[in-house]
Order: sequence, then C-alpha cells, then structure tokens
Amino acid sequence: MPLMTLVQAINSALAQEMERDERVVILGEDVGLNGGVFRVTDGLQAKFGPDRVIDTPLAESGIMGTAIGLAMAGMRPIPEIQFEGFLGPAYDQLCNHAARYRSRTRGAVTVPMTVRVPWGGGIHAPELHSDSPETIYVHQPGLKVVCPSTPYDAKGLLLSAIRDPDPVVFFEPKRVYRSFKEEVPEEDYTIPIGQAKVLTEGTDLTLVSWGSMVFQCLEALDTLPDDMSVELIDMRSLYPFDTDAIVQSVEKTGRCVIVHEAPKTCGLGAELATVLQERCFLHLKAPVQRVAGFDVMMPYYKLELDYLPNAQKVAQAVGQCLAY
Amino acid sequence: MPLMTLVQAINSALAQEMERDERVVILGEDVGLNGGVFRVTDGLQAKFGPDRVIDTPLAESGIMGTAIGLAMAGMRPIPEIQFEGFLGPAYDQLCNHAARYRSRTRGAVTVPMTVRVPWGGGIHAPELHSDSPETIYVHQPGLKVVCPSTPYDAKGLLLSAIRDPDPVVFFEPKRVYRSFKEEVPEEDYTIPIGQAKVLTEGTDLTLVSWGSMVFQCLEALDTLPDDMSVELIDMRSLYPFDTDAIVQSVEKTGRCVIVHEAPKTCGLGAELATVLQERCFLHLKAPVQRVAGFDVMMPYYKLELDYLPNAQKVAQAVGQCLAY
Amino acid sequence: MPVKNVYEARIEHLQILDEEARLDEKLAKWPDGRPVLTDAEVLELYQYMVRCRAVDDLAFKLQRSGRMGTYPQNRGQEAAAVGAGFAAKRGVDYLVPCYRENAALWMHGLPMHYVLLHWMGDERGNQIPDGVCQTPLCIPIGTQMLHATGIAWAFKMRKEARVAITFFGDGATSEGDFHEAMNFASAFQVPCVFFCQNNQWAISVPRESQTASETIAQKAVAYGMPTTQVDGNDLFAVVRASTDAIERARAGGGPSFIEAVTYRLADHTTADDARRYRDAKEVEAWQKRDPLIRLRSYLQARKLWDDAKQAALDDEAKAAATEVVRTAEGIEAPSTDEMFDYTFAAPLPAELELQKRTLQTHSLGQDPAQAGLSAQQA
Amino acid sequence: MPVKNVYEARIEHLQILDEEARLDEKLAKWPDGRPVLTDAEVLELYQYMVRCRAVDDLAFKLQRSGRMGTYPQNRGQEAAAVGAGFAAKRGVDYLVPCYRENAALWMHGLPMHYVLLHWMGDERGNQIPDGVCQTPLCIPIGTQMLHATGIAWAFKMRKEARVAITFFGDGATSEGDFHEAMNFASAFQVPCVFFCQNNQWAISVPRESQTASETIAQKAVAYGMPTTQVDGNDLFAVVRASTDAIERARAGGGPSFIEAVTYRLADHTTADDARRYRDAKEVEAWQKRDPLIRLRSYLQARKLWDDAKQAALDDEAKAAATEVVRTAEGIEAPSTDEMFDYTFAAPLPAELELQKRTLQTHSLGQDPAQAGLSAQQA
Ligand SMILES: Cc1ncc(C[n+]2csc(CCOP(=O)(O)OP(=O)(O)O)c2C)c(N)n1
Ligand SMILES: Cc1ncc(C[n+]2csc(CCOP(=O)(O)OP(=O)(O)O)c2C)c(N)n1
Ligand SMILES: [Mg+2]
Ligand SMILES: [Mg+2]
Repeated sequence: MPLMTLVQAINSALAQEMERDERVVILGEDVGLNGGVFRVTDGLQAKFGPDRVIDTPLAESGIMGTAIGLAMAGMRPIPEIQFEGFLGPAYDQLCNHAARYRSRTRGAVTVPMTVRVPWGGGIHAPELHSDSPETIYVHQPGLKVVCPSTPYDAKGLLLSAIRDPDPVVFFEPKRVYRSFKEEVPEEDYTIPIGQAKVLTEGTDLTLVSWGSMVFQCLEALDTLPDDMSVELIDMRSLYPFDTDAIVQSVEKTGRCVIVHEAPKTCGLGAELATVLQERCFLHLKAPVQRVAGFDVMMPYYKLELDYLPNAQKVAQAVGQCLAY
Repeated sequence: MPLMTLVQAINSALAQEMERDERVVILGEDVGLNGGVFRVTDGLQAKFGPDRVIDTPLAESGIMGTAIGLAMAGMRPIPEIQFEGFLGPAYDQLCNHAARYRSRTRGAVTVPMTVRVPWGGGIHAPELHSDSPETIYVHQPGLKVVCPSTPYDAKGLLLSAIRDPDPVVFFEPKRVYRSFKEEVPEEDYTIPIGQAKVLTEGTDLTLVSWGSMVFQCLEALDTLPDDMSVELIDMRSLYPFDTDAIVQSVEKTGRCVIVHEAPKTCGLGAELATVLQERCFLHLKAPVQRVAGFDVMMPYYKLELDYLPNAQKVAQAVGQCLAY
Repeated sequence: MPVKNVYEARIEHLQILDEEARLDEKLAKWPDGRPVLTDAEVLELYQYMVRCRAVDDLAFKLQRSGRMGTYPQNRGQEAAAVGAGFAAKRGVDYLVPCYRENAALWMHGLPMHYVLLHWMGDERGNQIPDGVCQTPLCIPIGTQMLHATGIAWAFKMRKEARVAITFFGDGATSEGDFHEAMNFASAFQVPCVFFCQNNQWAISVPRESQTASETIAQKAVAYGMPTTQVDGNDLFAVVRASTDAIERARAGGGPSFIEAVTYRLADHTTADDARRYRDAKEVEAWQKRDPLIRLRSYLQARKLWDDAKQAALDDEAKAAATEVVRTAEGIEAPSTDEMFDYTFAAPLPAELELQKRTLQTHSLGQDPAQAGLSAQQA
Repeated sequence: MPVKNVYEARIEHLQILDEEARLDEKLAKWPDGRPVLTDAEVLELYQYMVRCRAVDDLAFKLQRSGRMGTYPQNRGQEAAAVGAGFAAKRGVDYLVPCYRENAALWMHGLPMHYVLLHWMGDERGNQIPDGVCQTPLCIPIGTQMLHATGIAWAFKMRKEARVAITFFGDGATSEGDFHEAMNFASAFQVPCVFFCQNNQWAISVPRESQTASETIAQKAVAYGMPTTQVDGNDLFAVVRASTDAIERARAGGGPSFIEAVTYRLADHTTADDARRYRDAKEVEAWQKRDPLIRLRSYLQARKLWDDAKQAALDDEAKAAATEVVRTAEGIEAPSTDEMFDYTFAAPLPAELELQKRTLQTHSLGQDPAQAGLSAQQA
C-alpha cells in the first residue's frame, strides 16, 4: 500500500472519483493549473481538462451558488473554498440554500455536492486563514460535516461525501496536510459518515477531539503517567456525530475531556458535553471538560500557539478531571 | 407610565437616542417612509429626515458593510436587517469584519453599531422569515447578542446596545412584537447587557429561556401542579450571558430545563447546559434538559407550531426532569 | 493617442405594441418575415393572462379572508411572465423564478394550485413534479440567479441544447449574488437568460433610489453581456427579446440580460400598504398601461376579440380560479413526519430519527432505549 | 420610435508618460496650465518609489530566511500606489487599502515598519496611530470597499470636505461586496474613489478569465458612476485621474472608479510560484514597462537625474529599508493578554476575564472561586 500525506490521499480520492463518475467536477479559485494553493488538486486539470477542473472568478458565493445549480441539474460538483475564513461570503448560499433545497421542495430538488475547505490554525497564515467554524455548519439542519484527521480517513470519507445525496462540508485540517504519511489503499473504499474512531482504548477517561487537535491529544497521552488509562476518540464526522461511540466510552470511563480549536462558547464541544450529561448522567464522575480555543478572535500567528489548545493543556485538563 | 408594545418601546428608544445623539443613524430596507415592514421605525424619518433614517438598496452585506464604515468614522449606525433569515448575506461582514476590527487593530479601529433584527417564528411568515440563528453570533468572538422579550427590557437594552462601544446584535422576537403592552418609562434608562432576569422564583427546578419562548414557559408554569416550585429565568442577553444567575439558581434547585426555538444541536442551550454541568456538577439531581427546535429546517407555517417548543412540551419536560 | 476609447456601449429599448396598442409591423416580424406572434398565439396568450389574473385576484381575497398567508400579487406584470414563458421551450428550458411570474410557471407545467399551496405555508407547493423544469418560488431576494447559472452551466457541460431563464426584480439587482451570477454566467458563457422585471418598486424603495444607473439594462455592461431594455407591458417586445436571447443561448452564444420595464399595480404583498409610500397618480398612470388592457385593445382593433368573448372568458377564468383554490384547499394537512423526512435522503441520522419518532428534543422525553438511557435510569 | 437608445457609455484610457517615457505635454498640464506634477514632485515621488521597492525587496528576503510569514510583493505597482497616494490629502482623506499599496500608506503617515509587523503575524501592525487616516491591510478580498463607502458616507453626513479612496485588485471586482459598495456609493453619491489595481492576475487566474468584460473600468457603468482607465505604470496618468476623481468627490460630485492597468511583477505572495501558471515572456514584456524604469528614463532625459544620483539613492534606500526591518524586529513579542484585551472595550465580560487570567477554557483549570465552584468542589 502506498504511503500518502493527507493532501495526497485527498488528491487520490478526487482523481479516482472523477475517473469513475463523469458528473464530478471541481470548481474554485486557483484549483486548475495551479493545483490549488495547497496543491490538493495538483495534476487534476492536466488529467481531466479545464471543463472538469475549473478555475472560477474570485467569488465564494458564486462558487457555492453555481455549484448548487450544477448539483440540482444532475452534476456532482466539488466546490473548493480556499480557506475556511472565506466560507463567510458563501454562508448564505450554503446554509440558506444548499442545506434547505431538499426539505423545501419535499425531495424534488436536491443538492449532492461536497464543499472542500482547508480548515484550522497552526500554519502561520494571515488573518482569516486559521479559523475553525465547524459549529455553525453543524448547527445548520440539512448539512453533513466531516473533518478527517488522517490520510486514510480522508480518502474514505471524501468518497462517501461525494457519493452522498446531500451537501457535505469537508473540512481539511491544513496543519496536518503534510505532517505525516500513512498507508492508504489505492483502491476505492468508503468510510461511512457518522462514525467516530477509537484511537486508543482506555478505562479512566475519554478524550474526544477531531482535526489536527487529535495529534495534540496523542502527544498529551505520551506525557501522562502510565497508570492513567485514557480512551481517545477521533470524531471524524461532526454531523451526524457518533453519539453511541462517545456515550459507550463515557459509560465505561465516567470522565470526559473534549478538545477543539474553535472558541469555547457554543462550540461543538458544548453539544457533545450536553449530550453526554443527558445520556450518561449517572455514570459521570466529574463534569465533562472542554479544552478549546478562547472566546477571542483567532489571533495573528505570533500568538496563534497561545490560542490553540496543545498537548500540555490537554494533559493538564485530563489530570484535573481525573483528580476531581 | 405609558403602556407600550415591544414595537413601541423600541421605536421610543430609537427616537429618544436619535434626539440625544446626532451620530445615531438608522439604515435598512424600507425603514424610512414605510417605517419598516413591522413599523418599528414608524415616524422616525418624518422626525429626523431621510439623511438619518435611510432607505438603502436591497443588499444586506451592503447595509452591514457600510454601517461598519459609518461606525469606524465616528457615527453610531443602527442597521436593520429586515428578517433574521437575511442576516445570511451579511454574515461575512458581521462576523469577519464588525466583530474583529477592534481586535485586529488592537483598539485603533472600532465598530460601535447595533444591528436590529426581527427574529424567530410563530407569525405565519414565508420561508427564511422565522429562523432563530442566535447561536452563530454568540459563537463569534467580538459580538454582543441580546434578545429581550418584553417592552421594558427592550427599551433599556436597546439604549445600552446603542451606547455600547462594540457591535451588538439586537434580536427582536417578532412573535410578541404586539402581543401585549406593559409600562415603559418615558425617560431614558438602560439595562446592562449581560444580566438575566428572574421572572418567577422557585426551588425545585430552573427553567431558562429567552425571546418569545419565555411566554411559552410562563404558560407552562400555569399548567403545573401548585407544589412544583419552578424558577423561570429570562436570559435577555445571550452574549455575554449571565452565568452567575443560572448557576446560582441551579445550585439551589438542582434541576434545569432550557427552552429555545433554534435547532437543538449546537444551539445556545448546549452551551448553557455545559456551563451548568461544569459549574454545578455536584448540585445537579438530573441531567440538564433542553426543549428546542428540531434539527430540521424551520418549516413553512403549516407546520411551524409543530416545530416550535410550546407550553405543553415545556411542562412535560419539567415534569420528567423533576421525576428523574 | 494618449486618450483613447477602449470601450463603447449602447442600450436599446424595444417596443412593438405601443401604449396606444399600435403595432410596429416591421418589428412584429422576424427578419425572415415570420411573425413574432401569430394571431392565434396572441389570442391564446391573452386568454392565458386573463386566467392568471383571475387566480391572482382570488389569491388576494383568500389572504384577506384568512385562508392564506402573505401573497405577492402579479397584477400588471403578466405580459412579461407570459412572454418570457412563451419564448422558452416547455420541458426543455429551465425556469428559475422569483415569486412574481406565476404565469410562466403554469405555462411550463406547474399545476396552478402549487403556487397557492406554497403561500399557504406548505412545502408541497414546491414539490415540482417530474418533467416540469423549474425551481420553486424563491423568497430570499437575488439568490436564485446563481442556481440558474449553475443549471445552465450543467447544460453546457453536457452539451444539451437547453437554456435556463431566471426571473428577478429591480431590487434584486442590488444584491451581491446578482453580480456574481452575471459574472460567472458571462465568464463561462453559459446558456442563461437573466430576465429582470423592473416593476419600479422594491417594496417601498423606488427604482431611482435602488441604484443610480440610468437603466437596469446597463448593469450587464459590467460583464460584457448582451443586454436590452424592453417595454415589459408589451407582449410582442417581450417575446421578441426573450426569443432572441434564449435562442442565442441555445446556439452557444452565451448569456443575455433583459430589462422588462413594467409596474407592480398592486401592493408589494398582502402584508403591504403601498399607499404609505407611493403616489396614487403614478399608479393611475400605469393602470392605463395595464398589459391586459393593451392587448385587448389590440385584439379588438383587429376584430379578433369583442365584449361578449371577454365576458365569457371572465366567467370561465373565475370558475377555473375557484377550482384551483378548491384543489389547493382540498389537500390534507401535512404530517409532522414531513418536517423530518426531507432533511436528508433516507436513512435519517439516528438522532433525527429519534426526534421524529418521539417528537421530542429533550432526552428524558425520548424513548429511553434509543436515548441511550439504561432501564434503571428511565 | 420603437427601438431607441436609452443609454450610451464610453470608456477612455489615459496615458501621459508613454512606454518610451515620452510625455504628452498637453495632458501633463491641467486645463488652467498648471503642471500635473512639477519636476520637484516627480523627483520626490520617484525617490519614494525606489525606497518603497527597497523595503519590498528586503521583505521578500525576510520571508525567505524565515523571519516573516507570507508577504505579497508590491513590485511593479509602485506608480499606481504613489500616484493615488499623492492625489489624496494626507491627514484629511482616508485610505482603505487591500495589501498591495504600501507606498500610499507610508506616504500618508503609517510608520513603514507597521506593514512588516502585520506580515510578521502581529496585530500591532494594524494599530493605526492617531491622526493617520487609514484602515489596516485587508486580507479577505473585496470586503473593504464597503467600509470605504461607509466612511465616505459619514464625511458626507457631517459635511466634511474629505474623501475616502479604496484600493483593490482585478480579482476583487468579482466579489458581491464590490458590487454592493459601488451601488451604495453611487446611490448615495458619497465621496469615495474606487481605485482598482488591475495587475492582470488574481493569484493564478488571469484577468481574461476573471470576467468577460472588455475592461474593468466599464464595471462602473452598472452604477452610473464616472469611470476611466489609466496606464497604471504611468505616474502622471495616475495622478491626473486620481486628482480628478478625488477633487470631484470633495466638491460633492460623488464617487468615481479608476482602473489602473498595471502588472504584478513578482509572485502573488511568497507562498506562490507564478512560474506554474504564467508565461516568462509575458513577465519579461512587463519588466520593460516597470514604472521605476520609465520614470527614471523620463528624469534622465530631462537631465534631472543621473547614474550617480541613482547609486546614492539605492544605497540610501537599502540602508533605510534595513532600518525599517530592524525596527519591526526590535519590537518585543506581544503578550497573551493582547489576545483578550481587544475583543471588547474594557471591562471584559466576566468569562473572558477569567479565561484571560487563567489561560484556561476548562472550568476545572480555572480559578475555582471565579469558576463558580464552591471550595468543597475544587
Ligand atoms: C435577501 C432578502 N432581503 C430582503 C427581503 C425582503 N424583501 C422581500 S421582497 C423585497 C423587495 C423585492 O424587490 P424586487 O426585487 O424589485 O422584486 P418585486 O417584489 O418588486 O417583484 C424585499 C426587500 C428578502 N425577501 N430577501
Ligand atoms: C474572500 C477571499 N477569497 C479568497 C482569498 C484568497 N486570495 C488571496 S489574494 C487572492 C487573489 C486576489 O487577486 P486581486 O484582487 O487581483 O489582487 P492582487 O493579489 O492581484 O493584488 C485570493 C484568491 C481571500 N484572501 N479572500
Ligand atoms: Mg421590483
Ligand atoms: Mg490582481
């Protein structure tokens, strides 16, 4: 099996699906000849031509809105929004249109599309290039949201997303785009949207995260005393999220720490914590804790590491939660 | 003291503040001669002229973005977005610009403006006229968010909002725009942003809500057996929200039900529930419960009452929570 | 030459049947001599317009008597809708409407009661039947043109000889999405026709305040897109300009823009009172330009129509409208399930399935087993 | 007349100092005979451009050696920035930039190291000093023009004789916010100048793919706004057109649009490799049109400049640039407090104050008293 980075795995999934399904087209800013600013679509225009890998004008609402039209008319568009911060101008088309068409037409008009978005902090980028806006799309009925953290999961989830009959927002943690390689099958495989993955099993505490924060959690685990048995869960899918996986784990461990980059207040962590206290109330030995971004603007890069949760903060929270 | 509806109280606050502070201008679609589609700005253009009560072109991003410029240049704009659904096109300007200017310029450039938005369901309106999107603005660092449910609170909070040095989103529960009158002082008074209000005191369970759902809660209280002692809290401010008020109450009651119109998943209810289990863990006798909108598109009006929480659902949740 | 012209534009206004119902014989024919509209076609379209107006009138009354929610009357704009609808090929071309072109939708196969059902607060009014090529009414202003552009783009990608035509008002041209739709359509030369019903008002905001441009048509200049202004109350002009634009698009000539100058004779919607902001005189002047009156005068002058025929048609139209209302009102109330079932394709996510089954969002009220609570807790 | 013209537009291109550095003597003077630029002014602006380029070059190297994040070079566009900056009144008019007009910002009083500080990931680079009338660099494309419109609107409301001028690229004209800003500015006739640096590329997307319009300038036609195209590498043309537009705005004549035709001689940013998508030949051709070369030829032909002066200036500029970098790098690292303190005006909301004080978001890690936990729980 070849070793791939996250970027390569996504590129391979795109190439494979375009080969298999001629309805699939990619559109976005600089996705063509330039292969995207992160080179995720590198080589695809050369292979599939400029009619299927399309450089658009600089207009995110335009990208999202025309992708909706393409999807309605039977294509399987994969719009790319260059950075998560630029989902802003496309918010209305994504949440008020793509997400609602099936419901408002009682199934007559549907929008099968996958919105690819480089996501999250940690790469020393300029303003609005490091946000973590997943919560607002999870809150929007009618959208599915995924955020794989590894090359293997990325390929399998991307193929599921493209084949999904509804709009899927596919967040790509850019901080780990190239940080490591792992074995990724050449052949076609899918990972169902909605399933979390248990990375390490444990009995004392459940650690829940997604995106690049998963690696901060892994790092934290390395620093914990050997007698702390922590179960680490990578959510992978943010909507629908895998309630069973976290409930089962917390029923076993009785303690939970949730880690995410987005600002704490009203982040997805709040939803997961609430579900846990709703469903595992009598099992909980300590409050569910969050280690999240502060409730401030994602700072420019000199302070971004002060903003982002890290292994040390995670370890500390785990320790305190265990000591509760 | 005169009796006023919510609409009248807001109108009176606007008139008073425009009188007092010549930097205040109102801009939006149909706010002038027409007095707004809900007549909230009725008579203001006649009084203050078309240069201070301004009908704009039909473009929400334009309204929000030029209001930002006006605020930066020393005015105190009050943009109106005609319905909460049309915040969508203005999302980027509001969250990625208004909310961030102070922080990204380290205080050099600020955006003192109050965004007025009719909000919520229950008035038999067409699509995208009945949503409850407060969560996404609460999640955005740099914005304050209020949602008064009564005429008295509306006037006091609106005056605070206009005088606030930072952007405030002022949600107006349109379902109760004219549903009742109460005494509202003619003179100038403010209610600090960030303070909840205890509507009824109680010892067995804390009921938390905001906007028009407060009245569903009140109705529910009427149907409960006399021996159930419920404390009802109207949050009024959604960011910053009054943690102390709910924590103190739940420390006393040990039980809490949160009621809101927005879809449940990642709604503000999740944040409040999480804070409560974080801060009152050892006091809680039952999981904090939510009675919220379903995780579906706000339906067209034939089904809107099936979507919205109501007194009966609230009463049922209260009963079940007490029986836990 | 240090100052040189690098671009010139000219916007034309087309009128064929003038306010006095006089026909420009030359323009009423295509260059090859065929008529833009045969007598039979004019007669058919006229009757269609009258029938549409009857439904419109009845819808207004329905709202007033509390049997329907807010409704936006189409009154005064029927020539624009019918003309554009006629120019597009039913079952082939795709209509992407706003909410003031009922006639076009019905012509293209949407059962007439669907529109009423929509305004009765029922999503099934948007459940476009198979084979009917259109999107549902679009309430958020200015957002649907991007979808039209995307649909047209799909036609181009698949090399189908089909065109999308999208309708919107003068106010809608102020939205950013209008700009992006126009730019994408032109940059990719997709077969899309942008049909603006400039009815002079966006609720209470008059056309002159909406934008400082002298015409709406010239907005297309920004995108290098062919554009024209037509008298929107002149059926002939609308048909000619729309046919031109649609057939050019079909032949690979790219998108076009049409500004149809018309007037909203009624209030913005039944929730509006236009007397608050506009002059009775202005309305009166436009009443005289009512496209139904103009077309009737034309037909009568040509002896194709008379008062008796009109009386018969009026009766028939009223009866048909009543029937449309009966159909709409006869549809049983939607079930709560509907709210859930179309959020996603089946199967629903587990949590949503649970919400649907229990009609609860609070976990204690949900089925204990499903809610993940053990028996002892419940 | 059934087909009549209802609108005509013509876009002019202005060039005063041509590619061969020949000056159009007539256009180089205002109608009243005053020169558009005196020799002394040309000399001053030329030296300014050279100094700016020196900082630009050094910034590039800083990034390459890992001492700064991504940086977008201004190379090749100095005449546009300096010319527009010169036309605006320092301390009076308001600049609303994108990120490729450093020269204008510096001319108007922004300490030069601020821009570097910004690109070093430090918000203090945006902490515009009192009295400097400008907004910070704006990274999200096309969003700042609305702010400029609002600022200009405030000037108009307060009857101040001030103008806002906003800068943006060719790519930015595709965003919906551009459209809304132009429309608002024109509808309310605010004193705002829209200055488009058409440098032919938006990262890898060439101007021809960005939009199908023949010129960028004609986009203003959509708003009935005065518009012109200028040779953006011609300092004289930029100054003349900008002065015209700014002074018209100041006099109450409303907004204007200027398309400055120029070229991005460097990569999009230091994170980009333009060789992937553009032809070396094209770049070469534009190298020859470098505004610094053109202005130097002009000055030398007029005997106002020579190689010795140039050598001295180059040395001086390099030294000054080094000093700017030293200043930027000499600023101590920001404290974590900064992240919190500017989220809102003081006092911070209690929860945020707690986050700041404890640098924690998990309640167990926060100060127990503040976190609302009683002693026994903590
Ligand atoms: C995005 C958005 N903003 C505001 C509204 C409220 N609104 C409904 S119709 C309307 C005016 C529309 O004017 P125009 O585009 O000219 O169409 P007309 O109603 O005249 O046919 C407004 C402001 C809306 N529906 N959508
Ligand atoms: C809203 C938004 N979308 C996308 C980007 C990514 N991006 C940065 S610069 C750029 C191209 C800008 O082109 P242009 O407006 O011509 O300015 P130039 O860089 O050529 O000066 C893009 C797409 C962005 N910064 N903001
Ligand atoms: Mg209109
Ligand atoms: Mg450019």
